Parts: sequence; structure tokens; C-alpha cells
Amino acid sequence: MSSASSTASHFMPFAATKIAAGVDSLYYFLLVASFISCVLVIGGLIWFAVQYRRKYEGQKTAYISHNTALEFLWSFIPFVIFMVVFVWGWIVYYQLRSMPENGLEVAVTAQKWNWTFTYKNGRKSQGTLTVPIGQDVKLIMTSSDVLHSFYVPAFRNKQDVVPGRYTALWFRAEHEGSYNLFCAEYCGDQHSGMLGKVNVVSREKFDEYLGTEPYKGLTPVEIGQKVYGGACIACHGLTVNDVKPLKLGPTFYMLFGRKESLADGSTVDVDEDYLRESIVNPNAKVVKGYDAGVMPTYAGQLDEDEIMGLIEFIKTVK
Amino acid sequence: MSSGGHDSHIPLKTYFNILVALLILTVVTVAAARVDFGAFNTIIALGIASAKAFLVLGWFMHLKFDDKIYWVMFGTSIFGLVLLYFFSVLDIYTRIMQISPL
Amino acid sequence: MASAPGVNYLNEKSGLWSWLTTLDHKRIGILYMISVMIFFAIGGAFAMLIRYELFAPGSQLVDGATYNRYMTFHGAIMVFMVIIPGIPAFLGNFIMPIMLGAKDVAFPRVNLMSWYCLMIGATVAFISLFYNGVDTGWTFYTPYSITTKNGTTWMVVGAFIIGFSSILTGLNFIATVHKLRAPGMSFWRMPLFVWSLYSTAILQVLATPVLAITLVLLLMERLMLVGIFDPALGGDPVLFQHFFWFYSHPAVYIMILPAMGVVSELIATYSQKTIFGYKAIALSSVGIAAVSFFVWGHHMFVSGQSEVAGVVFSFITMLVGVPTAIKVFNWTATLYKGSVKFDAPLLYALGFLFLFTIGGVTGIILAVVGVDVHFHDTYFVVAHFHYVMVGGTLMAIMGGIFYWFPKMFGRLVHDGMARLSFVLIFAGFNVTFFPQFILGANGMPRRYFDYIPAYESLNKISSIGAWTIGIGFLVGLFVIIHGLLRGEKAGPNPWNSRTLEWQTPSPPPHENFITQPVVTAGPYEYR
Amino acid sequence: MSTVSTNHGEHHHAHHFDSAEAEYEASKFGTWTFLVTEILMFGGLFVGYIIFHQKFPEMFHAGSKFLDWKLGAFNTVVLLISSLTMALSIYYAQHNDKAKTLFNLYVTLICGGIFMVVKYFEYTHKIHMGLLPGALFNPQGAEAEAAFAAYSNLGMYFSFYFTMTGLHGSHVLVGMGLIAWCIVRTHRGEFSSKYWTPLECVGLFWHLVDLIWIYLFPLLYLIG
Repeated sequence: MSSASSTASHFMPFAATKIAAGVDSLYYFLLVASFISCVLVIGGLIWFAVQYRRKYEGQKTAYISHNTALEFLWSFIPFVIFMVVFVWGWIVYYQLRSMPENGLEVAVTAQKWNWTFTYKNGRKSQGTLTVPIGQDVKLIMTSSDVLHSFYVPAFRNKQDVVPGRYTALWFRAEHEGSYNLFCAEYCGDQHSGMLGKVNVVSREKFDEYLGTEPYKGLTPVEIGQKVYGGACIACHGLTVNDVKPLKLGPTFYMLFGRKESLADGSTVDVDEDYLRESIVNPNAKVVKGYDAGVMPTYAGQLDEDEIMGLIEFIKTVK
Repeated sequence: MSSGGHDSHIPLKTYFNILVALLILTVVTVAAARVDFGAFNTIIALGIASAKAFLVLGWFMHLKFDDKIYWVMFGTSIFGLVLLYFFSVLDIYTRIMQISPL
Repeated sequence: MASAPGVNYLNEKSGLWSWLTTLDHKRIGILYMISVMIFFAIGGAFAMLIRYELFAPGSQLVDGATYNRYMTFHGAIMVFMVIIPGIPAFLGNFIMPIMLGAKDVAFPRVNLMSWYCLMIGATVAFISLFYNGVDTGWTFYTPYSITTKNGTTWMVVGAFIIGFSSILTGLNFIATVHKLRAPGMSFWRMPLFVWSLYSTAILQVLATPVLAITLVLLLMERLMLVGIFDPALGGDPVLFQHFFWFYSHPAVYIMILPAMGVVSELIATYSQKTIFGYKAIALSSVGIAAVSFFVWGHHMFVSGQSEVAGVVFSFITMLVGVPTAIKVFNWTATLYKGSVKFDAPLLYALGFLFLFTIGGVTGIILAVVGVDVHFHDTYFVVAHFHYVMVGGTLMAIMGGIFYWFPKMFGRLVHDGMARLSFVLIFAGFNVTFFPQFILGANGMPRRYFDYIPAYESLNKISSIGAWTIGIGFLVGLFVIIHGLLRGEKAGPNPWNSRTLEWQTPSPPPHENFITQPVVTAGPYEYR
Repeated sequence: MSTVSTNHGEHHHAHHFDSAEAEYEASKFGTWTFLVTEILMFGGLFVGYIIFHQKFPEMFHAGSKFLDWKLGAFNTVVLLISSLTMALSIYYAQHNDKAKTLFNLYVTLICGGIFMVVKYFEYTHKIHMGLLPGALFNPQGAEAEAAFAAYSNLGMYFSFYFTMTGLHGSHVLVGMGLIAWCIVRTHRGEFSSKYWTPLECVGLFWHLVDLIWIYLFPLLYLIG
């Protein structure tokens, strides 16, 4: 099984869980079976067409209306194959969806367009999920706006995140590394920018990550930079060119201290208070040229240290 | 088309009888709704409604005297609805989650 | 009643008004042909823009919001205005009554009304362009489609009206098949194209009303937040997907079944051989139509649908594979000991079989629930349904157009040019969509305006292929125009086919036949 | 539904049918096919209603308390009677009795009108109490406010109520239009024992509208 998954990295991404390798085995079986049936059907098709090409006009053809035995056979054989792959797929699906009893539980909140992960000890992380190697991890997911989908190709696992209810997904990573996390259910303008990472680290590193204060020893600016990288980066850029249509929100470049024209025609001085308001109540003062209702509120998502850090970080973007 | 005379052979009296039956069933369904049968409330109400529907279909719409294909068509549409209901409910009532509210 | 020689449906009356008020199924078929071709050009233009944007990571042409509008319009136009009416309402309208030996469809006015429904619906849908477009994707998933502020309402109303067009066509075809067959034309003597249209019509009649009510609820949801699909008010967004796919999965077969019918005709005619397993193919059409109502949940394996439902739907989906496989094998067997002539329509039919087989086996891969969890909503799905919809249905439409062109217009197309269009479309198609299987397997989600650099090279290949397809269809259009203007005059039966539509002059007279045909044998009696 | 081209007095069947009999059969067949689509369209709503009824039974019960079952029952009787007169009008057309055909058609039309008037009073009452769908839901008065306090998604019941009865009401209006058209044609003397296809098809449609109400009444007014 494992050899199959390592030789075929061209067809599938790296398999970071055992179940992923199981999915791959089934997929390769399906690929081989598909290839054989395609060769049989398409090969037969081409062979017959060429072999029996018209040699002269008015050529007589055989009158073969049907052949019950043959037709039964080529109905029954696909049926058997379909049932085999169905049952196999069922087993794999059962493994993918049987939730572990004593896993590490992480709450996942999706919103346009980022992921928030909350651990049981209250530690929060934006955009990056850090998990220990070799442990069952159960994600309990919900959305605060529209449908999203939590998709990590390396785990061969995916689950839509539905507002108003919880869905769950579990995995047990067997290889350290940093894996891509995609949003796979269409969710609007920055759907393709709703990316994240799943970092699989050693037990020790994870304990350190979880146990330490998230921002221990960091300056406010560094805290802000981290928050920016998880929460803001999809929509707000750092250079003078990062404006619409590239980014949905205004750039942070030279933002602090300037006079901003608002959609209602007034202007506002960009100071700490304005920035704070724009984070927790983004629709109160919308910058001219941008739309209200695009940015969700971060009240409750970010704590005061993080907001403060973010403001300090924005001050430094010049 | 008079040749078939399909519907003409339902006597007038039958139509009036059907109406009386429908009105009686309406009274019954209202009366039944005033008594609480618990979980059976819906089933009883829908059962009476279906009896009324049968009368309307069979006589007013003269399905009873028509080609069987019309029953098939009507049945198909009901079957489609049963499918929609069955599979939607199959999903909704088998969503199992061992939720920890953290 | 019988027309004078030389008078046919094209020249019996003239003027735009006579076309817009015509009740002749053949003229209505031509109206559909023109409108579907225009819609196809618009939808195709959006496809070209999409592939231009995806040529490289980052923004090439537009921003994400605009890309999402391209993607939505491409999908909605191609599904609702091109592929669903494509074969039934255009080729079916023209050919089916003649194949049955009827003078017209059962309800000619309803037939015309159905075309107007399509046109009005399309117009309403296009009005959304003036209200900042639509960015929901053609699936209108809630709650995004409820909250997004733009022209979605117009698009939903448009789709609702187009749905009626589809219902009316289906209704008409069912009544025609039941009530207007020529003397001697028993069900078991109907050509397979008619069988497939009949199955399609059943689907149109049974499934489309549920779409209609779903769209009504979505409209209510948008206009006054009724809360049935909105979780904020106790509703269930996944229920919307159930209602939507109850229609939209059978709709997939509305799109492919008629194509299978066309291919059956092409294979039989161009190999001059009776079709192998006529009853099996006919019944498998009906069987596919029936089973297609039980399988919609395979679009929802990762949607938050329950695991039990997922497994049940996966199982039933496997059952659809069987009748589909039967058809493919029977077509292949028909070629055996035939007399195969490689005219352009046959090339398109063989292209259909090639691409549809690949689309079919990848469909089975996606139906395997454990594997689909990985492939769901990735480019693998995009590649799969393009293999079926474009590689299947559009190939069949092109083949069907070139096959019945002499019947419709009394002229032959330039076969060499038609073959060139096939080569371009076929080659371009594989270059476009085969890499997308690999992209999907590697995890590239669909509806992405931007992608990580690892996916760049395959996307470049895909875009180049897309432009080749575009050129191929332009060549096809040229072939049609050239055929209309310069094509050689065609006899009544240039392909020596046995079905009824070839037993009447080309183009047919107003009431299709000079004398009422009486059917005495099956449709494929090549002895 | 019918697609016949008619001349005054004697009816000539459309050119593509072999006989008037065949045309009648096809029209009826087409009408039934259309009815199938109607059943499925309403059925989608019924399925949604039943699903949410099972999910929130108390809320639906509380909502149905605001509906007056007496008005609902009255409307049921009205529609049942109209169904009878519709059937009778066809019966009399088949027996060449123009006067009785007309009388029954008029009664049917008036019954439809009464139904809509009652519906109008029901609607204004709901609007007055602020019992409107979804976001428009804004209960007025102690009773409505108390129910809203108990069930925060009470608006969903009225969403279903207005969608279902609204769609049904629009069908009643369409049916009344069709009956009016039949009345005009009866006045012209177009229907007889030889030709009554439009009456038959409109009748089928009208019975279906009745049929749907037969289910709507207990679902909305009685069991709630």
C-alpha cells in the first residue's frame, strides 16, 4: 500500500495519513480498472471501425440484432465490478468518517475568507492549524456566514462547513510537514484566497505551541504581523499597488495617519480609534470605492492584545 | 369524439352524491382535529384528505372511467414526491454527531 | 393538403414574421438552432475568458469578483440555455415528429410558446448583467445566494422561466410519442433517438417542477428572507441542495440521454447495420431516466449530508452505471461486421464514444464515496462533467447537425471541413480537460480564480487546449454557413438511412410527408 | 392547454390530427401531463412543509392557532361546490344543454371569486397582525407577541402559509381566467356533444386546484 502511494506522487499529492494511503490504493485500483475498460471499449471501437470500414458502396453487412448471453455478460460483469468498488469505497468512507473517541478536539470557525482554530485551552490561531503527529485530531466546524469546505488534499479529506450547525472531520497525521488547506466550497470573491496551512509537528513542539502563551515574548508589532498573516492578508495588501481589483480591501500601505475619504463623502483621520472601529465594526465607516458588508466583524475573533498589535503593525507599514 | 361518450355515462346523481360525501368528510376532518390523537393527528388528517382526493380524482376528474395510463401518470408524480421526501428525511434524521461543545 | 413539388417548409412562407409566429415544428426547431448557437457563442466566450484568467496564477485579466461572474454565466448559460434545450428542443423538435411519421408535434402552439419561454427567460437572465452580474455559480447554493447583493434575482427568475420552456417541450414530446405515431409505428419500431427523447421528456416533466418551486423559494428567500433555507432563521441550507439536485441530477440525464439517441442513429446509419441490442438500448434509456431520480445525493457527499445517506446514494449511483455501460457496449458491437464510412458525423459519434467512455469511468470513480471525499469540488469533477457534457453532448450535437443538415436545408456540408472541425475540437478537448483530472487529483479546488504555483503548468496546457476548441467550433460554424450558402444539393436520403425522416424530400414539405407513411418494419433494417 | 383552431359553430380539428377524437385524446393527455408538473411543483412545497413541521411541531402548532379554521372550512366547501359545478358544466355540454352549461360555469366562477374574497380578508388580518413571512414578520398585539416570544422562528410558519396559499391563490386566479374564457366560448355556442375539449381540460385544472386545497386545509388550518 505504502509503496503504491510513494511511487505515484504524480497522480496524487503526498499522503500524510494512513487513510490517505488507503484512499490512494482504491483510487489506483479504480484507475487501472478504468484504464483496462477504456482500452477494451475504445480499442474495440477503433478496431471494429477500421477493420470494417466501407470498401465499396452498397456493401452488405451482417444482420445481428442481439445476443442475449453476451448482453447479460457485459451487464453483469460491470455490475460486479461496481459492487466491489462500492463496498471498498464504503469501507474507506467509514474510516474517514468514524470519529475518534479521545481525539484532540479543535473548534473551527470559517468566515469569509479565513479560518479560525480554537483549542480547548482557549488558544486561538488564524489560518494555521498546528497539530501533533500521530494523534487523532477531531475538528468541530461551523461557519459564521456562508458554506465553506475544509479540504486538506494530503489527508484526502474534506467536509463542508455549514452555518447554523456543526460538521466534523478527523485525521491522524503520520508525517510531519506543512500541508495546504483549501476552501473547497464556493464562498464568494476571495474563495480562492481562503487558504491555510495544517502544520504537523512533533509532540514536544505541539505541547510547547499549545502550552505557551501564543504571543509570549513578542512585541506588539510582531503580534500584529502574525494576526495580519492569518486574518487580513486575503483582502488587505501591504504595498501601494494592493488595491482593487487585486485585493478587496484598502491597502495598509501608508495607511496610518492619512486622511481617508469615506463612501458617504466625509473624511476621517486614520488613528488608533478609527482602526479599532474598522476591525470590530467594519461597516461603520466604509472607505470610498469599497463596498459595505464585504468585511465581517472581528469582534470576538481577536482579543484586545491582538487588535492592539494589529494597529501597531499597521503603523509600521510604510 | 362523441363516439366514445367517455364521461357521459356518469349519471348526474353520482356527481351530487360525491359532493355530499366530500362535505361529510370535511366535517369529519374538522371534528377529528378537535380531538387530540397525539402523533396520529397528522396521519388522520392526511388520510381523510386522501380519501377526499380519491373521490375528486375518481369521479370529478373521472380517472375511474378513463384509461389506466392516467392513474400511472398521477401515481408517478406522487411517487416522485415520496422520493424527494424519503431521501431528504433519510439524510436529516441520520445526521449523527458526537458533539463536544468544547 | 399535399404540397406542390419544390415547396418545402423553408420557402412556403417568407418574412421574419412568418418565422416568429410559425407553428411548424421544423421552423421552431430552426429557431431553437439559431438561439442555441447564439447562447453557445456567449457561453463559449465566457469559457475563453475563464481560461485566459487561469493561464497563470494571480490576476491576469480581472479580479476574483469578476471571475466569479464569468464562471457563473458560463455555467448558467451552458446548462440552462445550451445543453438542456440543445438536442431535444432543436434536433428533437425538427426530427422526432418526422421519425414518427407525424405531421407535427401534438401541441404546436405550446411548442412555439416554449421557444418564447426560452427567449424571455434568457432575456431576463441577461438583465442581471445590468445589476452587477451574478456570482453564485449556476447552482445557487444557499445561504450565499441569499446574501449576495447583485443581479441574482434576475438570473433566478430567468432560470424559472426557462424551466417552463423545458417542461412544455417535454410535455409536448410525451404527448406526441403517445398520440401521434404513424400507422404501424409501434413503440418497438420507434428509432432510438425517439426513445431517448421520450425518456428525456419524462425527466423534464417530472424533475423541472421541483426546480421551479426551489427557485420560487429562493426568490422568496432573497426578497423577504422566509428562512426555509437560511440557518439564521432555523432553516436548513443542505435541504436546498436536496431540492436543487432532485432536479439537477435528472437534468444531467436530460443533457446526455438525447445525445445517446443521436449517437445510436449515427452509428447505425454510418455502419449500415442494424443496431445491436435495440431493446436493450431503448430500455436502458428509460432505465437511466428512472434510476436518475434516486441518485442526486452523490452531489452532496461532503455537504454535511449524513453518512448513511451518502452510502445509500453511492450504492444507487453504481446502478446507473450498468445501463450506461450496456449502451456503450452495444454501440461498439454495432460496428462489428458493419460497413463503416468515416464521414464527419460518424467521427463525431466515435469521438462521443471515446470521450463519453472516459467521462463514464471517471463518473464511477466519483461515485465511490470514499474516493469522492477527496475529489469532490475539485477540478477532477470539472474535468469529469466536461467530458460528459462537452465530450458527450456537444459532440453529439455537432454530429447531429452535420448528419441532419441535408434534411434540414437540402444541402450537403463540406465533409472535409467538417472533419477538420472534429479534429480540432477533439484534440483541443483532450488537451484542455485531461490535465484537469490531474489537477483535481492533486487537490486544486474548482471555482478558483487564483491557484498556488504548483498547478501552473497544467493550467497553461489546459488554456491552450481551450483556445483550440474555440477555433474548432469556429470552423464548425464556418462549415454550417458554407453549407447553407454553397453546399451541394442533397437528395432525400444521402446516407442511405432507413429511418422515416429520410423517406421524405429534403427539406421536408410543410406536413413532413407527401403521403402518410405506413410503417411495416423496425427502424434499422439494413439487410 | 388545448391547441385547437376553432371556427364558429362547427369545430374542425387541427391539421396534424387524424380525427377530432385523436385531438381530444391528445389534449387530455397533455393536460394530465401538465397536471403532473403542477402536482410536483406544489409537492415540493408540501415536502418542505412536512420536513419543517416534523422539526418544529410546537412552533407550527402555535402558528396555526392564528388561522381561523372556520374560514378555511368555508373555503373548502366553496371549492368543493365549484368542483361539482365544473363537472356538471361538462356534463351539460356533452348533452348540448347550453343554458345549464353556462349556469354551472358562472357558479364555478363565482365560487372562485368568493374563495379569493375570503382569502383577501384572511390576508389583511394577518398583515394587520404583522404575521408575515420571514424578515417582514413583526407581530402586533399581545397574543402574537407572546407566541413570538415562545417561538423565535415563528416567521417560518407564515413563510410557508403565504407561499403555499399564495401559489394556490394564483392558481385559482388563473383558473378563473380560464373559466371566463370557457364562458365566452360557451356563449358563442362552440361547445357541444361533438366538441368540449377546452372545458374538459380547464375542468381538470380546476379540480386539481381543488385537490391541492383539500390537502392545504388540514395541513395549515387543522394540524398546524
